[in-house]
Amino acid sequence: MAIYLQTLVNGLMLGALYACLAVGFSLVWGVLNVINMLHGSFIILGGYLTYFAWHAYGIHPVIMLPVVAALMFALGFALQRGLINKVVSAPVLTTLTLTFGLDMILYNAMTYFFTATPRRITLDLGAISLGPITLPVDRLLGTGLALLLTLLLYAVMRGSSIGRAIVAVRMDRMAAELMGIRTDRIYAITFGIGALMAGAAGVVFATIFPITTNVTGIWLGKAFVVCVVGGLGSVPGALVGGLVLGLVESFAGHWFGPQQAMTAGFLLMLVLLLTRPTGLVGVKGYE
Amino acid sequence: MSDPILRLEGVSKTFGGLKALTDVSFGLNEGEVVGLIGPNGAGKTTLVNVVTGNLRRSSGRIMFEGEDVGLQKPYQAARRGLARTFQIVQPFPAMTVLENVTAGALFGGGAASVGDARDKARQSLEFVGLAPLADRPAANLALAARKRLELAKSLAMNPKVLMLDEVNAGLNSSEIDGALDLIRKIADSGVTVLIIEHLMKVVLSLSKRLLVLHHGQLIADGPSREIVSDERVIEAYLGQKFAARLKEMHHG
Amino acid sequence: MSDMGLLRSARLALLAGGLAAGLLAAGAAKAQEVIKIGAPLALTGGLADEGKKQDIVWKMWVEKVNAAGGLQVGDKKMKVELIEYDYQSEGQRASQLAEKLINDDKVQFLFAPFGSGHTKIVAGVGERYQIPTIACVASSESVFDQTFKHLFGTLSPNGGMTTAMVKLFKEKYPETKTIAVLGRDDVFPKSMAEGIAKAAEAQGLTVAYKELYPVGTMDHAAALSSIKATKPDWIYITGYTQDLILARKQMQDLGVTAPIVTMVTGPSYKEFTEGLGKLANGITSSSWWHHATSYTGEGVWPTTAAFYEEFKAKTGGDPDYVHGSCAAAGEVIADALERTGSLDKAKLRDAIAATDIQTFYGPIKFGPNGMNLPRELPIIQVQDETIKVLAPAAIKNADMIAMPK
Amino acid sequence: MKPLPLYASLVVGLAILAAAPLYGDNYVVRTAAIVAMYGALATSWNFIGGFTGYPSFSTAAFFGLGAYVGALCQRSGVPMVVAWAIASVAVAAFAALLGGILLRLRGHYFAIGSIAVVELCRLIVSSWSSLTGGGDGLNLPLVQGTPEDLMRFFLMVMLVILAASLLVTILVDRSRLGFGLRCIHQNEDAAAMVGVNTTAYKVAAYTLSAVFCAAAGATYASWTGYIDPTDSFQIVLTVKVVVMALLGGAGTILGPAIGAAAFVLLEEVFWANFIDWNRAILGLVIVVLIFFLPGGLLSLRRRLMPGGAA
Repeated sequence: MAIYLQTLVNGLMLGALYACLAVGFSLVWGVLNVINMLHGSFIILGGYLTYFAWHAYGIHPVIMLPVVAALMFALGFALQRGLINKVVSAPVLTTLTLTFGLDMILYNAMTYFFTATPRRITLDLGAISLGPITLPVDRLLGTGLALLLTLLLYAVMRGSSIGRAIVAVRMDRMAAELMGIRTDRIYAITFGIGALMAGAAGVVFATIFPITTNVTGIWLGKAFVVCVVGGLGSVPGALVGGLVLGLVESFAGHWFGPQQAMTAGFLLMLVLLLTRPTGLVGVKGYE
Repeated sequence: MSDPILRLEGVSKTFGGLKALTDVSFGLNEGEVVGLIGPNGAGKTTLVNVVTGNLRRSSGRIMFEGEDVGLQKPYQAARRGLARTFQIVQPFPAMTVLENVTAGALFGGGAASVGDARDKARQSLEFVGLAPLADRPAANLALAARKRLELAKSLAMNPKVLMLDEVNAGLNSSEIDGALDLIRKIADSGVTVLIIEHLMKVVLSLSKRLLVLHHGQLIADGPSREIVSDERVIEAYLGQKFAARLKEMHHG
Repeated sequence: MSDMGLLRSARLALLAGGLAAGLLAAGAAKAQEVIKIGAPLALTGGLADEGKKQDIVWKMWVEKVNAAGGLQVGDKKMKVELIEYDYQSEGQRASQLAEKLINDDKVQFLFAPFGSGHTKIVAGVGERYQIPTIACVASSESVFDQTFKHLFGTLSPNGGMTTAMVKLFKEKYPETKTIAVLGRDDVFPKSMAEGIAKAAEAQGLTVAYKELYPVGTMDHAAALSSIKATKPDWIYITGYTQDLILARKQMQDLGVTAPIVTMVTGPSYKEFTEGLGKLANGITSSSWWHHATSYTGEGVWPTTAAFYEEFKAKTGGDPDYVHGSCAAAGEVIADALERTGSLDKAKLRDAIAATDIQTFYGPIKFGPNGMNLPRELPIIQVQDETIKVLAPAAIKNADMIAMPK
Repeated sequence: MKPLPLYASLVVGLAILAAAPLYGDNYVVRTAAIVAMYGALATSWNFIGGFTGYPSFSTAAFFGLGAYVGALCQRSGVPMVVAWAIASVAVAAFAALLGGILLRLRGHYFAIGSIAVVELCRLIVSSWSSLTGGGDGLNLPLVQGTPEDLMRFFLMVMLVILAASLLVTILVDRSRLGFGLRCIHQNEDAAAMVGVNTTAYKVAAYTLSAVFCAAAGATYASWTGYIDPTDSFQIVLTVKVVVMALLGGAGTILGPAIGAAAFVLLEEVFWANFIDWNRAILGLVIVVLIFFLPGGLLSLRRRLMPGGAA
């Protein structure tokens, strides 16, 4: 019994991290209709910034969080404003290829300057034991932070005027324009928020996972799966998708061995794609 | 009188719990021109969609030339000779006008080769008067011409039954007159035509028989002149209060 | 619909002509007056760190050889030229570049890249052209069972790593009864995982858990929780550095531990200890070479210490087995040239096959399959964040300790 | 349509590649073979991506499966050429089945589904070790012969695959199928309304996009003599092929093959000259291409000669 409880907890903690890494990707996809292939590299870039600040200057990751968030927002905003916006209404292939090309540049630059050596922030805060269950403190904090960030984004989406404008653009671009919303600006802000969330996820990840350019593709893949499982463009969708993926991987890994864990995740995604393309949380609007 | 070419028997369509069509039955005889009217949201377009397989009927039978076609896919409807136009025109924007119509002749009209289809397409374009624009990209056409293109495309498919969904919407009155002439010409060539309209005037000038749809139910089916004075129809169109007032006026 | 025109044809012809001209120019051969060694390297991509290690020591070796006037071939000295291309950690690219090195650059020898899989690919090309290929970072016997006549490996078979390790650990901790094995599904890590399970069973241990995880796994919680439930006496995990760092961290997180924890080849790399800090303490591993050894022999570095000093001076860090093995690969070529005294392909191949030399890296003598003969390989452990050697006795500098709680 | 210049450029292009052994050494011949291989992959993708307008990213799945099916056949004693044929047919059947399911999706969702197929194939092949050797990969019998003969042989095989894919492209372009696919590309609902059996047509295009990839994959496996899951099912390969097709001009007949040639040559140049930054430079080329040449290389002509296009 204890092992199932532990597997459940493992899955939930992993799932929260997945939700955090995917929510920005989901937002950009849902609002801009752009599949952002840069997302994985954004996460790792956030991780590197945190690592080097900690390693070279001893700055605590929690302090770096707002700094990284601001920098990544600026980067995302500029990229969208300067480049992606010019083709934002082009077919999938064009935007996807463009972000893929940009990713090649960012990836190359990161490997050049930071090398592929895996980096890690060795906070190592230990673990709490709750009866038979073990809860790693940094993963727990990461989970909490991930949930907090995700909920914060949710609150911004619902409560602020910018959030409402983003929702309006997502629902109907034309109508939003008629209402006087400057969609270009909203697009750039949304892309900025997407990059911000990726960077924030990178800060959280830097204390938990090895940070290296080798894994950008893996995180991007997870973001895809989470989005399709949960449903595009919504914070609750990413949250549900992340948790479900975390649980599926955790239990499949326990029952069928680690070799099948990732296969199970992708199978789940394919099945959902075919049976429920709107995802588990099939909301039409962005709330 | 021979069997109707298209017959609906107790056709219903529900979306979730919402009833869009309830127990609709009627028949179209070969060569007939029939109008289908009803207020917005009455289910006219749904009806056409169900007949052409764009939507699957929930119950009932749809008989075309003696065959139950209730489960057909849109492309099968097209090949059988059940053609339609859309309320919002659906051209292949990057293709030329000629190519658009060629598509109709090739796939729906069963032309033997692309070459044959192109010849057939030229005839259709001639017929609707679009021949001079044959090499223009479809995306560049004005609305009236695009509507004509839809007609030419449908005609190239050798339709037996042609369903025209609001072909006149958005046209000015001289354009409407031109379209009406064209529809008359089509009807004269022996094609069975079902005209979906909410402009009463247009329907009356073309068809001797009218079907009236209201809240998904067929509330009237008969000769045009009788239908327009039918109380239920007037009620459906103008609402109860107005209908009552109208009645008072007639009696008073 | 297809809009074809003369201009298009012309453009195509131009393009293809450009293709032809470009390749012709690239293909122009240079005069042969130096010894050329070709190396397809992963300087970018997933294996970049490993590729750069090869790059550093090869350049060190070439520089030193040329400073001394070159390599002795017959009665004259010939300079050495190392030609490297980045294959970006992509197998397809590796074989293409091996071909380019042979055809364009006319190299007489190939150095194979890091890893058993890519070594196989490059060795296949070398075999076809009968170019001797020296593999310095491939130890899976499956690489050498292809009956290739031109492939030689400076690492000893990894089979030698498992049996000796089980023996040593049983000696130190006789109460060791069960082992849990988690391996990466990739040529070398997989063969080590399979190998240790077999060796452990053969010596009376029970294999309580044995699974492989696919390339790209970023969470080991499920596997580790399952391992924890079996309460093994020994946990053995294989993978690349990033996998192992993650696994060790998650073991700590989930309270998974055992008296013995082995990670292959983690501690052989300084990146592993750097990434883990004190979490690395107590972890044991195998390696093919350690700078604490004191071999003497021929070549530009007469002793292990000489190599170590120079490497340290140059890079500031400690060399690991990749550095040692790759630097020694150069000596194999030097020795063969000296004995042959000519650049004859077939003679060189036979001379390499007959190699029997002593180097700073240890003895090199190839078995019938082309692999360096088995020898006693170091078993190492991280103690106080530095690498200590537990065996063989000759270079032992510390006693084995249990995993810290 | 002006078939003559089309045929002329096609023949000239293939001839220049085929003549590589006459003017270049093995490395040149090899590059020519790689050009032919990528040409075939891009031309294959053109059926579903160019004609039909479905953003498919399944190329690497078909390539990898072809390699594995071919390798497994050869290992069980099937002669090499027969193994290639079996691989092509088997993967085509797989694509037809898969297409029936996957092609119900449109746009982004189809793109994701088709990428997921690549990753799933990799994971399944990798975990099914009893059949595929898992992460150890598979060795194939080395083809006997001098390197020169072998290289020429594989160049010719790749050229045959490229020529076949181009020939089928020309046939499809002129046929009812090609017309129908273009209709689907422009407006799928309208295509169905004029009588195009959209499902069957899309499955046909998807299958065509698989068959030549499988043939190329199986040939490639025999050529290198060793395959493993990571190198066989590469997302990078999938995206690269799409970029090649876009570079040359998606939906045209020769565009994808020309794009492949240009891309492979650019790659060569960057690799040779900018070791540290070649990936970034390639990325930059893609970005520039998207902004300045959205219609591909073949659209240059229209740009250079306004009104001169026919």
